[in-house]
Amino acid sequence: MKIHEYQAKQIFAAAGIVVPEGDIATTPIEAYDLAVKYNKPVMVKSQVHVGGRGKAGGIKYAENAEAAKVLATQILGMDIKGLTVKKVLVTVAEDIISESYVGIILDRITKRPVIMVSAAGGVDIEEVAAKTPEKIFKLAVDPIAGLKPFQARNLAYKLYRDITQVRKAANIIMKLYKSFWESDASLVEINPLITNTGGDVIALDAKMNIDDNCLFRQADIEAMRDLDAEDSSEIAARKADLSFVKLDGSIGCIVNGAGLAMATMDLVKRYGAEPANFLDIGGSSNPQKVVDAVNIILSDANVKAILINIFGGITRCDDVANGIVEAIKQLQPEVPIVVRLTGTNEKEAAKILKKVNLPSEDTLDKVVKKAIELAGIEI
Amino acid sequence: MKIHEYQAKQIFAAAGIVVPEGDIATTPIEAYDLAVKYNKPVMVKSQVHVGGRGKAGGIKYAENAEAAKVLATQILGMDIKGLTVKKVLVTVAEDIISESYVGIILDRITKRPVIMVSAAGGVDIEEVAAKTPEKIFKLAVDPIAGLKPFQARNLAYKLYRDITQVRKAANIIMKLYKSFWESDASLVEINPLITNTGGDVIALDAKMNIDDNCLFRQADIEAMRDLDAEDSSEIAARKADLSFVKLDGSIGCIVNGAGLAMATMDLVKRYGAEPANFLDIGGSSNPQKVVDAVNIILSDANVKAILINIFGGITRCDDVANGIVEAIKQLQPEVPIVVRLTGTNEKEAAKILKKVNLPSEDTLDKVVKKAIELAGIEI
Amino acid sequence: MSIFINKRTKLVVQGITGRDGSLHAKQMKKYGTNVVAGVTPGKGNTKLSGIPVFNTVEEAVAKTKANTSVIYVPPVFAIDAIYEAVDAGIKLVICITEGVSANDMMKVYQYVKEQGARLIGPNCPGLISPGESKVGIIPGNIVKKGNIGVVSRSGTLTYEAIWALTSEGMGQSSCVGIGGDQVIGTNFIDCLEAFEADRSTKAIVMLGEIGGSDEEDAAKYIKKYVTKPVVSFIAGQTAPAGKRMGHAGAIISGGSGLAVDKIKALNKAGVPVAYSPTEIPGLIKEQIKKFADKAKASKAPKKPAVKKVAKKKTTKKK
Amino acid sequence: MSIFINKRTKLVVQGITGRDGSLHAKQMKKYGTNVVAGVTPGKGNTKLSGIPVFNTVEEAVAKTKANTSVIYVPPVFAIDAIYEAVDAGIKLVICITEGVSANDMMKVYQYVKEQGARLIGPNCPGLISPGESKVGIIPGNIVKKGNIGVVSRSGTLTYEAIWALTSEGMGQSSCVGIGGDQVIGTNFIDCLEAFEADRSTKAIVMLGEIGGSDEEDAAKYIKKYVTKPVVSFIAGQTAPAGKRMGHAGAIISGGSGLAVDKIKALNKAGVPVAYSPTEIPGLIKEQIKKFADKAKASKAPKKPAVKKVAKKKTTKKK
Repeated sequence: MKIHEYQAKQIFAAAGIVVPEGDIATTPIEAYDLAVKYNKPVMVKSQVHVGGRGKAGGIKYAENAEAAKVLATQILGMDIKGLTVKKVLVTVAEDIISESYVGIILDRITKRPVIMVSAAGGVDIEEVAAKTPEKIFKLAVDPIAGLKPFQARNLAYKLYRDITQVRKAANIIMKLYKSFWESDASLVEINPLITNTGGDVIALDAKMNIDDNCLFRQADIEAMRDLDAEDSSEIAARKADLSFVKLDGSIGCIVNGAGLAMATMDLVKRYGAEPANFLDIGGSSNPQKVVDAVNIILSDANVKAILINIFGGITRCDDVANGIVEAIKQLQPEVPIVVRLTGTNEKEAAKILKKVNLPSEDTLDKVVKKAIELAGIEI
Repeated sequence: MKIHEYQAKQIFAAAGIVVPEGDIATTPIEAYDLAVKYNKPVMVKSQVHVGGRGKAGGIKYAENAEAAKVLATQILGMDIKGLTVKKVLVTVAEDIISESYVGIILDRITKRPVIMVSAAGGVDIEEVAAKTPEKIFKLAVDPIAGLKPFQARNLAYKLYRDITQVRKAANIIMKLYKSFWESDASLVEINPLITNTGGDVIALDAKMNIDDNCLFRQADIEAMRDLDAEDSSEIAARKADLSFVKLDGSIGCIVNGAGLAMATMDLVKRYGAEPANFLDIGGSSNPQKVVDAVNIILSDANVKAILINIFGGITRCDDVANGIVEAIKQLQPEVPIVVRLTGTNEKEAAKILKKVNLPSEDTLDKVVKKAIELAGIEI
Repeated sequence: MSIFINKRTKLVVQGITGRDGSLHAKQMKKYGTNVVAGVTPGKGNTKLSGIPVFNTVEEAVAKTKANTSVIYVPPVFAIDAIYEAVDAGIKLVICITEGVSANDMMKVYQYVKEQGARLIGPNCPGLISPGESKVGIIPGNIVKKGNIGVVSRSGTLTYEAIWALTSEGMGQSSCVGIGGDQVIGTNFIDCLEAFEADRSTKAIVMLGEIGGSDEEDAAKYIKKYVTKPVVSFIAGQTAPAGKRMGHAGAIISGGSGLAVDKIKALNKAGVPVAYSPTEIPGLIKEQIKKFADKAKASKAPKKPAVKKVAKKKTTKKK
Repeated sequence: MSIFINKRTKLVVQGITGRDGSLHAKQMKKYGTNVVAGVTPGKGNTKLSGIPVFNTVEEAVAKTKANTSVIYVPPVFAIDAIYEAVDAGIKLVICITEGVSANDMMKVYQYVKEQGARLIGPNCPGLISPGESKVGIIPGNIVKKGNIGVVSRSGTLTYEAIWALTSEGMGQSSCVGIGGDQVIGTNFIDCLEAFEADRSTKAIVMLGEIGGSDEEDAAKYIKKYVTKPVVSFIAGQTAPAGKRMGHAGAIISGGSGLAVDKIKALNKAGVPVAYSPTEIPGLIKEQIKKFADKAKASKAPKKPAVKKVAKKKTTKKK
């Protein structure tokens, strides 16, 4: 799960990392009031779950409250990479002497938390990594023994010469590492970490991604979920405990297993159509999940046909068939549905499906082709 | 540092371990009021830093508030192994079905925290260890990887058969282990850990010793220090940053280094007298420490002579000599003082000491004999 | 022959009295797996379908000499279950459980390595060596004894591929589902190494998906060390960047982990990539023929079977 | 010859610009120790008495090939300083600092062992090999090159014993202060093993004190493995139970750790225990004579020098 900059800053501040004073505004008036309250020049920063906000014009400097209001008016409602800005962070502007980068990611290769620092901060770090990798310093931390203060200090030497700033940065790295673990994060990032004329070391930006598997024990972070930033069908899917991603095509897909779901989508594309979604009903075979899945897909007006592809292992085909029958009864779908149910209890499933007289196929390739045909797409 | 049962229970309760309701009383009336408040039979438990309180009559059951008052009257002011009871814990009495023992110590041999559990709780565990060691189960925990839940559960199986109680006890062991680390404890102990008729698993007693080296980062625990329970000279010594233990003899000892201080005391005894104290001025050679040391020893009326034995390494003999001169000037001691200053800057020290004309010796054996002689003890 | 599990596998099922655990313990036993014990705290001294249940893995190992463990406990207990198995001396632990904390897994991964054990998973379907042993949830009725090794990051996609092979009469030596999470105990290279060393395996099917760079790493490894034909399939060519597709692993972040890059790397290593699972059997036949022709052309194989170096590569320490 | 340190010791001083660090760096250099580097964060690129100062141990090792480290930093930084030294590849770390958390030391102890390094201390005076090298704070002017090995849990008491030896003309091969804390990196047995193996050591003085059971363990070890004469002294015979005498180690708890038990155990192992440090030289002379007489009586020594077994004993793992 992604959280917004202002939310990550709350977590960082609670961990003892210095962040500039700031608060959220959803209207220009609120932005104005905050700037008046701070009585200093401020930054007006769009809060959307996407990178490159600055380049897109979603981050602006306001000399005074009036300017903040004007800028908030511009930024609120702006579209950034397909996302509509609904909130801005109004935060005290700092005088920047230097900009660095500090991040911690779960690294799949070393299977360790890897801390990355670079004195080349404030820019797209992936670009730095690609063009001047020698400017990025990495440390793969022993996840059991943890980060030792001297290691944090050794990284901080890569950013600053002044020992006081080195100590401050080392302290921030230690706290960031602690936050990484305590928040069950898969990524924490400060870009830029700045120094100001006063010599302070401040997190000017903040990014944090949380492991979805751990949200059950991160109630405070789960509560930060921005439902405004999500597609309503995705919210409904999460409530129904379905893995779902909305896409732009016309073939609705209901599959068990993420890999098979992606393979199914890939075949849809290969045979000339576009998938309308990724949807994995998971290993359980609760019929209600099938009903919810059909319902969510039907809410997408682009969908011209629904393809149900199940390879029964733990999932029982008869349970899925019952779900399909129930969905048709309850939802009376007007778009055509084609099914392929193979594996555990497939014969029982075939019997059940007779009740609704749906077209069915026995292989992956055939069911995909049939769905495209039913959608009326020329291939 | 030792803390009282009621204080350890506060820490345990904060960690989520169930302890009986209770509070401290320093007068019989307070004990009465607490018993009235709880409106149940209570235990009245003396709070002194010593084991075997029960056997000494320092723990009693009170059926009602009136009885609690009577018992508090008896127990407050009672002498237990040389300590005067100044506080009692008034705590709700539990109906006890079983009594177990759970403790965690820093084990010098394995250099690991060792968890010990025994179904034979409620009695002196050292006696159990000596007579029926097979009744005690131990686990030396990997201090880096930490205690794993299954390990706590495996220990809990040694205490209970009922899986619900096993889980409760395992949970307590996990929390106790966490407290051990978070409080910088060298020992945590629950004896007995009981089950009651309701099936609850409750810490009926609590013991906790804290590493003195870590009190600087344990402000909450440092604040629990019971100055009432300490000798006034020991409090003064701690303030002066001196390692000091009061004893019953007549030869006051001022030494640098704990080992040498003990060796000096041992020789005092060997030559027929008794040391009045252990006192280590430590490695630093701040003259003020010598003044404080002399002052603390002079406050003991039993002292008949003071022996100052310094082997200068980091400690500079001239600094100590200056301290002695200053002490004599300020304190005008009436008891005789004999010194032995060997090592770093001993010649300068000899010159300084001429100002006060004190007897001095050049070996450990001689200075001890001289001190005893000056004390007027026949050997 | 087979990799990781065989007739000598003596299995303990952790979480045997749970919904999934009990179902699959029975299915594994039915398949012929030597399921010697189950573990569920508090259910010690009972039996499930004739399998003795213990309170602790330690006890189960002591009483039954179990050498392999499979874990079906809920995600919140899975980490501890792995530690318990490894501390009890189990050298092969298969964690089926889905939804395990990736950060906690980093600690587990290191600990398991330090103890010299192997973990497969978490969030995986387990493995099956047809005719020998089945550990996990791969349906026993879709496999067939033979000489194709299958390794996969997915679950049902694996079944699809196995089924495609079996339908074409191509049996399997072992099928291993390594799981789709970000931190997994056993990766492609570990399995490729094992299949390369396994005499009964003649060709390998590797089923990958978007996210990470395991397929690219495997491609490099294949080029260097694998002398047997390998055919692959990569799921997720249509997946959009930045979205999580079901498991933690299937996410494309910042240009890396794309299917197209993986396919390119594999092709470069001489590995054909199927567009659909159904295309796999045909590609294998082609590859086997190609390799046989090549072998005929030059009698001595060119690639060295440098097992030692491979081992070093996969157990690097900081 | 000597144990642990010698002319090849290349020392880095951690906390070299501090009050104690700077004083003792100079004294060690003056004694003849090869002090190649100092470390103080933020003082990199400076010098102290000609010794180059670095920001990190890693850099100091890279630039000077230091192989030994001595730590004089305040207690709150000592734990980290040990980790830094070990992670930089230093194999012998001497921690002089007093007042270190015993619980944190448990973690450090395990880590240092895992990395194959040796820690001496904390809260110790360090060690000196007369004429070779001095690392720590033992005054250089009280020692004399010779063949008595001294190992001690105390500080100034060690000086007293060394001085007694030197005064009687009995020089030392090495003098090691192992520290009086509850968790120390190197114990009596480690030093006994080293002295036993050191050709220049003819007899050993072991200075113990109340608390713990290190002396009893050492006694058992001596009985089994040490062929050289050993003389001991135990401080704290008059100490009351339950009170902490200065260092964390010197506390008698619940009947164990008593001086009387230690003396009994040592006597049983054939080790005479002096009543005063001044008695030590005489006892050594007696023992050396006794051993020589015995050796004459039966030409072949009876005790086997089972070094390997000893090593196993001291590095046990759970």
